[in-house]
Amino acid sequence: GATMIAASARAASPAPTAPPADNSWSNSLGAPVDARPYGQPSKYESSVVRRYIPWLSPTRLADASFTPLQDQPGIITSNGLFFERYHSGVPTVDPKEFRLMVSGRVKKPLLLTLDQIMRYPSVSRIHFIECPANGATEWPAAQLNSLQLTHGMIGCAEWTGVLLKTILDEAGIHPDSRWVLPTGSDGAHMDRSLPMVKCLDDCILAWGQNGEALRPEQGYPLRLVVPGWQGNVNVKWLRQLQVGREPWITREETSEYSELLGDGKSLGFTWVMDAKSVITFPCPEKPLTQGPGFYEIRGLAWSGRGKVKYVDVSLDGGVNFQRAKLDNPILDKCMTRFTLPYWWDGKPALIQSRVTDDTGYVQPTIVQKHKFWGHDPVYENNSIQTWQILASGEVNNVQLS
Amino acid sequence: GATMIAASARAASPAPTAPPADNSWSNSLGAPVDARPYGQPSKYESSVVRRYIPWLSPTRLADASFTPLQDQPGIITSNGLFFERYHSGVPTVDPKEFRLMVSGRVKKPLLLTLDQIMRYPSVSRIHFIECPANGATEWPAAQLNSLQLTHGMIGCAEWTGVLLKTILDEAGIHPDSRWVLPTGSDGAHMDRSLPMVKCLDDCILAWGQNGEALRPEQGYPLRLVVPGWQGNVNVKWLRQLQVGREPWITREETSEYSELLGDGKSLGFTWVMDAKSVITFPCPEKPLTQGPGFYEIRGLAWSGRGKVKYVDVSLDGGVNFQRAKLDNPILDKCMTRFTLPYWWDGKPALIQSRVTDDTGYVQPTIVQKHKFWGHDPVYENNSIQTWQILASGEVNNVQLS
Amino acid sequence: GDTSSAPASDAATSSVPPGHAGDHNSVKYYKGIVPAKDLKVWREEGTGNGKLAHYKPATKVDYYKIGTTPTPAQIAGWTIAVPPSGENLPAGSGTAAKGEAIYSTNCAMCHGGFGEGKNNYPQLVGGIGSLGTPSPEKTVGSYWPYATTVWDYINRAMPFYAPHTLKPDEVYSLTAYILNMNGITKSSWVADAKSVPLVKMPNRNSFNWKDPRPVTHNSACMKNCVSPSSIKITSNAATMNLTPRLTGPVDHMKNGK
Amino acid sequence: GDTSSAPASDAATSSVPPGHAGDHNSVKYYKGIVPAKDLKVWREEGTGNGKLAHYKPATKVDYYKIGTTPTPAQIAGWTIAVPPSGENLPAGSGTAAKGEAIYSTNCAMCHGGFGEGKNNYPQLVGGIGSLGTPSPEKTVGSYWPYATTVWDYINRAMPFYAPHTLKPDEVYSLTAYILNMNGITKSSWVADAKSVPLVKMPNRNSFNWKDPRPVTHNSACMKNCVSPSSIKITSNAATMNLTPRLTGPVDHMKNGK
Ligand code: HEC
Ligand code: HEC
Ligand SMILES: [Ca+2]
Ligand SMILES: [Ca+2]
Ligand SMILES: [Ca+2]
Ligand SMILES: [Ca+2]
Ligand SMILES: [Ca+2]
Ligand SMILES: [Ca+2]
Ligand SMILES: [Co+2]
Ligand SMILES: [Co+2]
Repeated sequence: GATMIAASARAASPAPTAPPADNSWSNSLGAPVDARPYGQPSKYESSVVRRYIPWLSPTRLADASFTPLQDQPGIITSNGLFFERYHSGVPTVDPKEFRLMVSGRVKKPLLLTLDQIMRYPSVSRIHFIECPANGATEWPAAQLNSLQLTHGMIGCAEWTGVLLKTILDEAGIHPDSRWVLPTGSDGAHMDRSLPMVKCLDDCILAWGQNGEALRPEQGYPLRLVVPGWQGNVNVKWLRQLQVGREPWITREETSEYSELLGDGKSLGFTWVMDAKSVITFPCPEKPLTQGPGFYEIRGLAWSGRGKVKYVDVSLDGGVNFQRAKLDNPILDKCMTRFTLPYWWDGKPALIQSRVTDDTGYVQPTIVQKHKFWGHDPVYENNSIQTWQILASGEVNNVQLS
Repeated sequence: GATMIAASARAASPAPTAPPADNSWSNSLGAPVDARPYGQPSKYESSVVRRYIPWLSPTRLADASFTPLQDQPGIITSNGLFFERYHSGVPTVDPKEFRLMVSGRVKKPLLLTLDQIMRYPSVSRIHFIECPANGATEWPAAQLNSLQLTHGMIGCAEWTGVLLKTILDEAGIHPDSRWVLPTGSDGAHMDRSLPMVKCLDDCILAWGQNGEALRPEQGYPLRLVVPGWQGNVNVKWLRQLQVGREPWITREETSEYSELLGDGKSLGFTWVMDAKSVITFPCPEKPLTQGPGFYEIRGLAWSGRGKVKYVDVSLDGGVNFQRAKLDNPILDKCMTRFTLPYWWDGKPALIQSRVTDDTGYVQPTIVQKHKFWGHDPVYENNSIQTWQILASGEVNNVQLS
Repeated sequence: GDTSSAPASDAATSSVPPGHAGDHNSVKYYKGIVPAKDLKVWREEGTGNGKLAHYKPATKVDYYKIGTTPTPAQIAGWTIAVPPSGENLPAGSGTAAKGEAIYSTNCAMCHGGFGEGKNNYPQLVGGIGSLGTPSPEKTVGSYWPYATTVWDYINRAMPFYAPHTLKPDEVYSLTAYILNMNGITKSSWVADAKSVPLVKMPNRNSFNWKDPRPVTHNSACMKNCVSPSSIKITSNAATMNLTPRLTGPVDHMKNGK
Repeated sequence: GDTSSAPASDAATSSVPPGHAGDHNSVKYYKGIVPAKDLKVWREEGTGNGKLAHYKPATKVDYYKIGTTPTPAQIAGWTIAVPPSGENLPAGSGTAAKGEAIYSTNCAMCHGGFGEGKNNYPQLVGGIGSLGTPSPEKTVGSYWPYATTVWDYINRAMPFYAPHTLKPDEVYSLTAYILNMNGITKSSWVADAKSVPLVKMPNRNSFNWKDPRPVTHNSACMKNCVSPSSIKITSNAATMNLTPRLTGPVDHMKNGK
């Protein structure tokens, strides 16, 4: 009867045809709980790393590495994979020697140890940080055939720390204390002038990142988080907050991080990161390898001005769009994940995503961007990305007329 | 004049009195962007690791390690610090050899590779996973003087994957397909019977964890996430989903993970993790080291039944409570962070937190728990934690009458 | 009594014998094996008391057309779980005598020569009748409600260092040996697909599979909730000397407890 | 013209000389240095056009009573930023001649003997007049709006391998040398706390500090947004040969472009 059929199947073929019922790791013991007090990814994930563009910068010490967004499943960026950008390398800061000075136009200057900073009332919030040079190589033309290298100068994390407002209230500002200059203790002594109005809004002096202390590349032990504003103003390895009446017009807000437009004029202080989105699957690194059929288009969207409201996806190079599904939570100045079902017919296609944020701003095309910004302002490339899907399933980075 | 005063101060004392304006790392270069393609925490954080209770289990291969909640700043648990619990060690699963079988009482059995699973419609959600044995040592009495070891068998992460419902709809269930048995491919072949009603609700077959592939200790490459339910049913290193009419009454749902009450009767299938909260600062590992004055009480709360509604904090051993501030986002079956300002007068105190979830359930005291559950049911210890603050600022784990 | 093996007549109440195989387990095979109240709970819990009666799948079966169909041989090979009905138990048999030899070579070093446990490894024998006492001893014999779980767990997870490598006859024999050491089956008892489900384990009737919670009630009182004078510290972990060192490298407590 | 140093009379317009020190910079010291329109924008942006006029702090000053008060010496030591007013410039001075010697030892290996840049390290000289052309060259000379930034940046960040180790006289001299190489100051020019803020950099008037966005408008069109025939691929990264290898160990492209 039925008993004998199943039983004899098992008895007769203890290792059924490929794949076998048991893998080698099913018949042996794995690693014990004391093997890795601090855990690491699987060895099979060793290709999932930050990468850089070797020809971009004169030295790896004033350079950037990129988050592998093609392997980021959700809105949180792994601390190990969070993009890097700095101007004199990652300093090794001893938290015991760390001091933060609050000085300038304040009523009571402060000198604080890390332990002292951690005593103030705190908040924990999930925000993205994006370098304004994210996509810089793509201003003149589609140049890098990679999601990671065209969009990976962004990361999203839960940041925990003290509101900058709390410390400014504590030090006491004058009515003419209009600007704050955070300075880093790295070799670059990185500094950026920030308007008081933003400093009193949602900026965080953060010591925590995704469940642990801030990572060295992210400013250990203390960084400024300026939600929605360009990465470089989120000053790392903080040493000082100087309050003043006017901005300092530092090298990082003139030579760097300003936009030279086509007419020879420049924009300074373009802090906010405009709304942007990108399809993270499929992409050049993650082609359609399984032939025609069902796939899910997945992507990430964000806005430095607020929340993501819609993401629309085109499968025909921008002729028609469909509204994508957004995953919860949808948070302020935070990545939002979107998905769209996709029945691929095996034919070439041009796919795009386009975000609308809650200010009503709609992500533009590169052609629209070129009109105002010229062909190489370096920063602020938030244009719609087009991926070309070939009949082979391969995916290329292209730009359209 | 003023010019000369400041200028001469700088000239006369290029290294002002301690601390110096510049640290050694401010006058040199740090590490380049290609130094750590996969980043690691600062060397100064080397004490922040998973730890275990050496006398608890016969072998490190069927044991648990604990999340250092005292160093978790927000609701996300770092992947490197996420607690571990397994019964035959962490297997090293080759994702290419991985197969998931869906079989039993289904209309169309399925055999899926990992690449195939990743094609289905997906979701990404932040949920906690807690071992029901979290706090087991504390049932009879306050035994371990540690937040990590009394509360650290919990972690909270963004999980990305396919809804189990999607795969069950795909395989097609019969009206009498009432139970699902997920099985792991580890040596333990870990399996737990799950009611179909939960499987069709919010369970996720997850491959993503906090921005990267699932970690080996968390089931790489695929685990089941059963939001709000006890950790062990979130089966890891999945190999099979078997659908049946009745539960299988496995060893893990009889010998383990059932509660023997005082009268010799036992509870089986107590899957949901009841609401719980704990103060993470101060705690035994993080005493009040800076004398009387302002500190912020911080903690985490969660409920397997829904959202956290309130957290109340007592500074006097449970006589009076104050409502704590909750940090956004407040998500379903997810950790919620709470804070309360605390002016410590330097005197001994007994501090507690007590969560109420959106079902109206209020976290009980250990005395209340003992009444129904007996004095050592091993699991389900969600009682209110009391920390005793000494005049020295030291913090002890105590239980109250 | 509770510690004797179940009468053979239990098996006769269903037309298909326990140890049947197929793609499902079924309520009719549980007659005489699972207490009726438990079976009722299991059926109710699965669908949330009928909540799924009107469940509509989001898509048709095989809507996405991804993956392959496993062969019957693959399904048979992968499907190892044995529920109380005994479904899926393979052909083969074993006795306590054969089990003893296998046990002493493969199991005794951890679980002890008489199943008494060693070096904190689980005790497999004893404790019957102890569960309601202040010192309950949970073992296979005293605690486990179904003998099928013994077969299933040894088959899937033991011996610890080489799980799921025993042959069916060996698992039957070990099951017989452990049950016999516990005084549940006689030494002459033959374990096979028919007999194992019929063993009546001593603790079969003591599980409540229906979650009774909430059973513990607190209120969100804010002021004067208890009298300050009633608060006494009943235990303090600082005095226990059980805590490993919590800074520096992981403490294995080799030099202390 | 634009490339000459500013007339000395500019400095006479304020009663406190540039290069003053104190706890603040102030609008009156900017007269003749910062274009009035820019100054206005700076003031407006800081408070969000007066949005902070009614700002009420959540707590009183020093409410939490945490931390210490830095000494004046500490504040002076930590405060290195020099704004366009020249506030916080230290005593000392330097000339192009002295700067040349320092530069050739400490800077030329990266920035080139004439500031022309080397191995992709920044070019410091040239490009004046090129900004509006199709091949703009952004350098200290052509692009930077304030000479104080030159002083400040060399002082804080250079030489690259030993940042913030130069003495004030050295920084003044290097500033003089780089400005002179750019033809902005004469070789006889002496750089000091008074003179540096008064240098009129060629690109001073070309920055718009007020964010004009949104400047690029798209609409959330859903159907027939563009004509299918108008869609042409204008560039394709797959044909560029600029992309490093994206799997395996990090590609340093040593054998490629
Ligand atoms: C190297 C040590 C070791 C050997 C050898 C070993 N076991 Fe075990 N056994 C364990 C451990 C450890 C556990 C508990 C695993 C866990 O925590 O999930 C266990 C659990 C069990 C249990 C369940 C006990 C309970 O109360 O839940 C049974 C039954 C069992 N073993 C039988 C056997 C048999 C039969 C053999 C020989 C074929 C065997 N074991 C060989 C270590 C061993
Ligand atoms: C070892 C190489 C190196 C040396 C030596 C060096 N620099 Fe630099 N310099 C750099 C790099 C790299 C940058 C760009 C840093 C960045 O990206 O933030 C730079 C930037 C600059 C800039 C800003 C250029 C711009 O357009 O933004 C100035 C000015 C400068 N250096 C001056 C000097 C002076 C003066 C010295 C000597 C005292 C010096 N440098 C020595 C590598 C060097
Ligand atoms: Ca530059
Ligand atoms: Ca900008
Ligand atoms: Ca046990
Ligand atoms: Ca339970
Ligand atoms: Ca089978
Ligand atoms: Ca100074
Ligand atoms: Co197996
Ligand atoms: Co310095």
